[in-house]
Amino acid sequence: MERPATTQPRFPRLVRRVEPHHAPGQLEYVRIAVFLAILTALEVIVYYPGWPKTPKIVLFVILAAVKFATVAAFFMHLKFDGRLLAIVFSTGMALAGSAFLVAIVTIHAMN
Amino acid sequence: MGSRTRLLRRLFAGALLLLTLIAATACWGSSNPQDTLAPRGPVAHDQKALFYPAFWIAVIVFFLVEGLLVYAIIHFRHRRGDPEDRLVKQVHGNTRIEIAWTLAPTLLLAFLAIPTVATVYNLEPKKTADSIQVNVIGHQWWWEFQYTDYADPSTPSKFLTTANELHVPVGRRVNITLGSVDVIHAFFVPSLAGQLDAVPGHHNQMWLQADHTGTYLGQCTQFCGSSHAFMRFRVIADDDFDGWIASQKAPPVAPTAATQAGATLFATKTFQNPGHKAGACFACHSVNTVTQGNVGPNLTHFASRSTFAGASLDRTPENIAKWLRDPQAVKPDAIMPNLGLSDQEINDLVAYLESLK
Amino acid sequence: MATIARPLPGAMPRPSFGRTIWGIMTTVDHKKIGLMYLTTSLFFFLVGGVEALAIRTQLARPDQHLYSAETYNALFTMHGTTMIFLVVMPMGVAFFNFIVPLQIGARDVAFPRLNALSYWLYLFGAILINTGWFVGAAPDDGWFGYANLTTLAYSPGHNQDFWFAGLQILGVASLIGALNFAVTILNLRAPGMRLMRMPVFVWMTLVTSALLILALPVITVALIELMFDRQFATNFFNVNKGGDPVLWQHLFWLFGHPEVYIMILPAMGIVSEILPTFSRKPLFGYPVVVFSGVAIGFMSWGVWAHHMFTTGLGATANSAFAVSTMLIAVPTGVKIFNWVFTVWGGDVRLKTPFYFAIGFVAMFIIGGLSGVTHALVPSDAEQHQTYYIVAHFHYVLFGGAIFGLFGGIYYWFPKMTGRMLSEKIGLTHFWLMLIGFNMTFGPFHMLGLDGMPRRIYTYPTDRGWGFWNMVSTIGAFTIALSILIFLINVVVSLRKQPDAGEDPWDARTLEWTIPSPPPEYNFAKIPVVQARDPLWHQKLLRRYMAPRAETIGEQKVEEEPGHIHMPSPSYYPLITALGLPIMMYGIIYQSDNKGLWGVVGAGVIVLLLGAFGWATEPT
Amino acid sequence: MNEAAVATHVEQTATGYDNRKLFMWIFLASECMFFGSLIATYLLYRGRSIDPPYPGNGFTYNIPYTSVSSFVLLMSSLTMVLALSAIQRGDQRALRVWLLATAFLGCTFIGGQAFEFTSFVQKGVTLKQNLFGTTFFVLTGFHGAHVTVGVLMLLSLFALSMRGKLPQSSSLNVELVGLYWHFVDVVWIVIFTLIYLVKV
Repeated sequence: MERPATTQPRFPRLVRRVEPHHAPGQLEYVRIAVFLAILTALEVIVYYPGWPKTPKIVLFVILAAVKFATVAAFFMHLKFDGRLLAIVFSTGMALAGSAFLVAIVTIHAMN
Repeated sequence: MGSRTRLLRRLFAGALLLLTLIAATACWGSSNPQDTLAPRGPVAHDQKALFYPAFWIAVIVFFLVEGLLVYAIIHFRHRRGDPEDRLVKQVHGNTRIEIAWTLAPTLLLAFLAIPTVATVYNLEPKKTADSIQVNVIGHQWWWEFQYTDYADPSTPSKFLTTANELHVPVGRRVNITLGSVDVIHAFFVPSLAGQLDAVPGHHNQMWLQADHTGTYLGQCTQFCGSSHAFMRFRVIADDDFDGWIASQKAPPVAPTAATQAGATLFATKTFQNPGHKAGACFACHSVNTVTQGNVGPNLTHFASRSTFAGASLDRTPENIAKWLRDPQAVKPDAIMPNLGLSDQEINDLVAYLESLK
Repeated sequence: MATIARPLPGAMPRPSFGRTIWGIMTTVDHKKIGLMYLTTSLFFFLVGGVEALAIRTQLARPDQHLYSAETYNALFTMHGTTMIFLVVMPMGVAFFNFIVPLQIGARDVAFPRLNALSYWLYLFGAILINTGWFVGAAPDDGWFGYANLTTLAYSPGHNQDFWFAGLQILGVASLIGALNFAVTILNLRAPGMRLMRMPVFVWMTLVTSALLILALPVITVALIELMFDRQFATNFFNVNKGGDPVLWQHLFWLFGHPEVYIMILPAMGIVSEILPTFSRKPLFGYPVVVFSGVAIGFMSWGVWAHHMFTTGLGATANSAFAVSTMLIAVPTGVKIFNWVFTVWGGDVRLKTPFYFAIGFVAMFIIGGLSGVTHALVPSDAEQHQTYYIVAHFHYVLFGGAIFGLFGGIYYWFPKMTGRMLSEKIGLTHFWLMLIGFNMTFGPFHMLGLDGMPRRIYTYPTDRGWGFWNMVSTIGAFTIALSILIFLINVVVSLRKQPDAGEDPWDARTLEWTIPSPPPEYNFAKIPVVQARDPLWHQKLLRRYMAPRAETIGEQKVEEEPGHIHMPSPSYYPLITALGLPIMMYGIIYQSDNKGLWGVVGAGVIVLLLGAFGWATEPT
Repeated sequence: MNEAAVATHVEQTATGYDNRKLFMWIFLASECMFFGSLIATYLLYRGRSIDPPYPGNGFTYNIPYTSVSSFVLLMSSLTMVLALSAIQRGDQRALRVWLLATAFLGCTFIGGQAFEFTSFVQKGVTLKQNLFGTTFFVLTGFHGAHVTVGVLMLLSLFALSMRGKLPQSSSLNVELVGLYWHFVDVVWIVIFTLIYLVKV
């Protein structure tokens, strides 16, 4: 949708805030992918018996969180794209996590 | 004078109508049987004791805020003589007032929150020396009551079982475990206790106690299908509770000459019943030693109950005949099928049922 | 006047603002879509109203059997579903559509064709859910359709299939609309309009959109689970296989409570626009009103289980949700005080929009206060599922949302149509509706405290409920009469010559700086905003401080607007929207194993055709 | 060079983000709630099935097999992001290669899921059998549906690029499909951990 031919930028103060978009190079992406692959392999190893139960669950959740954050920050450019998008997405994630946690706990607490 | 004051008078008339309605709420009390504000037991009393402070705070806040609003409109209205472009003081806000009317409601609510949480925990059911235990089971559109303290091997549930009329001892705690065989119902007898849902797959616990003898009306309040309106019940607190128990434990009255025809009909005449197993009356109903059906209510002491069909019909021969002739006409979608009985068969059955004291 | 760019050759000629059917079917103009939303939601308001009158006639006297239990259950279910999903929400969206772009100084919403898609999905969803009536399968298990009553075992037939199919489509429509408005408000604000300079109505639209965006997926999953249980014999709510009906209640009310704030926040936004205009002074405590709106948005996620106090969640859960429910009453109370203090010290012009806004505030106070009494769990045990709750939510929804929305109609009708609604008829409508409203729902408090349960299609004479039910039925017909008067007012006003002018109420925000009805492109020149209530800020400068200051409204006269390219109309939203109901009809009737997967396939094809055309269309 | 192109392209919007990018991120927040509800239903009903087989009673997941399909989806995120950097460099050939690679990996993942479903059915776990079957199939089924839609979008991007309609200036389209694709991969990371790995 084009705008009328006004040249002056509409939000001079704002445009400076969105810093230029220096996306990581291809090599960096491959290194990140290898890191993620290692984490997945680690998960499979930890899955098999020989590890006590509760730390195993904690480890799984941490590994999942790290993978989640890596993909979101680097592959989805959340780190470079600035705060509003990160706020929007994390609100969705936080609400999904907390609301359903309370719901499950409440249902389990029923008789 | 002119249209403006007439308008304001109408404004006051509206407000007065509102006030009378509120006032009527407060003093409306005693006469209705299912009145939630006429407690006859400790549970309902504690619940009402919590409602009244909230109600009176609400009335005070109502008069204050609505009065402020109405006064502001009348006092600061644009009068005919005022200049058109008069500029009033352009007030943007006042932080101190904002803090004040954020804290004030919070304090008021805290004042209410403490007794709320306290009462919630006080009203938890607990077993006491003289308490009795009843399993209340919701069926689509009637209530089954099993007195688990009184074994009765001849009933399907192995406990003394009755329907739609819960007899309780006066002044003794009745612990209730709620269950349902089909959908969610809610057991609500306002005079004695607030409601609790009977959720299939769960066993919710509540308790009630009748401090005075009498009959207390109750009703299912969780929408449960076509005849939700007819899923009523009564709680009858009588002095001679043990006498009632004894009468309920007695074996069914043996059929006499007059009622033999009805008895054989009850036991032998088979009907096709879509969705349920075919068979005679006892395929669904049980008359203790004789039969074991538990789809319908237990009819062993049917005649000892003053009402039937989800406590929505008084037990009179005419009503029983009307029910037998076409159950769906009385309770829409009733699971009891229309058995297509002839008038003679109906009379026999009525006589037999009336004999089951 | 401004020269509108001719559309590209081959595309449809730009429809004039006329009522040609083709123009309506292909419009992407947020103003026309707003009017379409308004007229459709008013139509369904009449449908819901007739259902309400039918309910009230049945309940006027004890032991009445005007119609069967099934019909009555369908009536109250469709009354609830219609009034919530087909009237209050869409009427809010009507004002979002028409007014928000004007108030933030934008030419249209961020995604015009998506805007048209959400309207057509709303219309088709509404038609789908109401076709239940004509095939004798109107939904009849209540507007919140509790589980295992809605499962196939206890609700055979297609009644509940129409219910979940219709709500799925309406959910998609609201979700797309909410996404569109969130991006529009965040991105298309006029230069200088920082967030804290936005009108409160725009703020409430943003909060409502955020609630819709996060709440609708939860009910979509609940409805998917119900669909799978009914159509593909899964076990989500099958108690024999371990399923738990309480899961439905949690999922539904996790959506349900944000939903009630989705219904009230737009009305609160409208009232926050009307009161300052007619009190001729700024909204008292603008930042506090905005932050309490946002606070309500956040806190609405922590209170849902107060609808389930009697489900048996246990003492701890009930206490926790009771406290969180009481807390959420504080921001609402703060808003009420700010509205009262907006009027305080003003130069109050007693016009119809002002009356409706005051009606909102006055009735919402009663609804809010009665709400507090059943935030207390033990007291709620006596009131839950009785007419006391019906009184509470009618005071906040009818007394609140409907009065607020009618205030919005009277306030923006001049801007939408260029004609003023008559004050005399308007006041008669207001007073009759206020009195009828109180006559109808005031007695519900008494009936509720007398233990009359909800959703019973008849009641015995010995309960003592007959008198107040009769009073309430008379009140219901008074409301119906007042709505008739409103319709007369609309018809009479539409027939007269435009007499509203740009700024009939001497108002405060940007939408009053452009002609009414606004031209296709809204603003010839996108205004630059210096302060909150930009128009009022200009008027203060011009009238009282520096008369020669250059104002927003005037500079458009001399300067000829440059080439303005508006999005060209497109019929692909209509086609894409048509795909979904066809799929749903297929899904509903496939359970009769008539092999209707072909119809579902046809729906998918129509959907893909529409989407393909949409993507490849020259914008 | 691509920083300059992107900077001037900053849409004249109040937040500085392009409308469609903001739309996509808000839509992803909404999708969090969608998958959150489905995962919550699964977690709630874990262990509540009455008839076997379900995990802990006559059924065990094949973790190595599923971890391979997780790895496939993870690598498809890599190829997706390489496709994006390709179009931002203006290298059409690399764009097409990486788009096809991503679509291929996506199809492999769906194939793997389909095979896993059939092996479940052979073990007696069906949609109707018990709560485990119901919740598992609906959750992973809807995730699979999202992956399928993603593959369709990737193939249409490939078609646009082949017909020369995907110049460097419209790199945003690839970025949007990329965001959707990474989100679907991230949801699978959560599902893989909560459903497959964590044994309560």
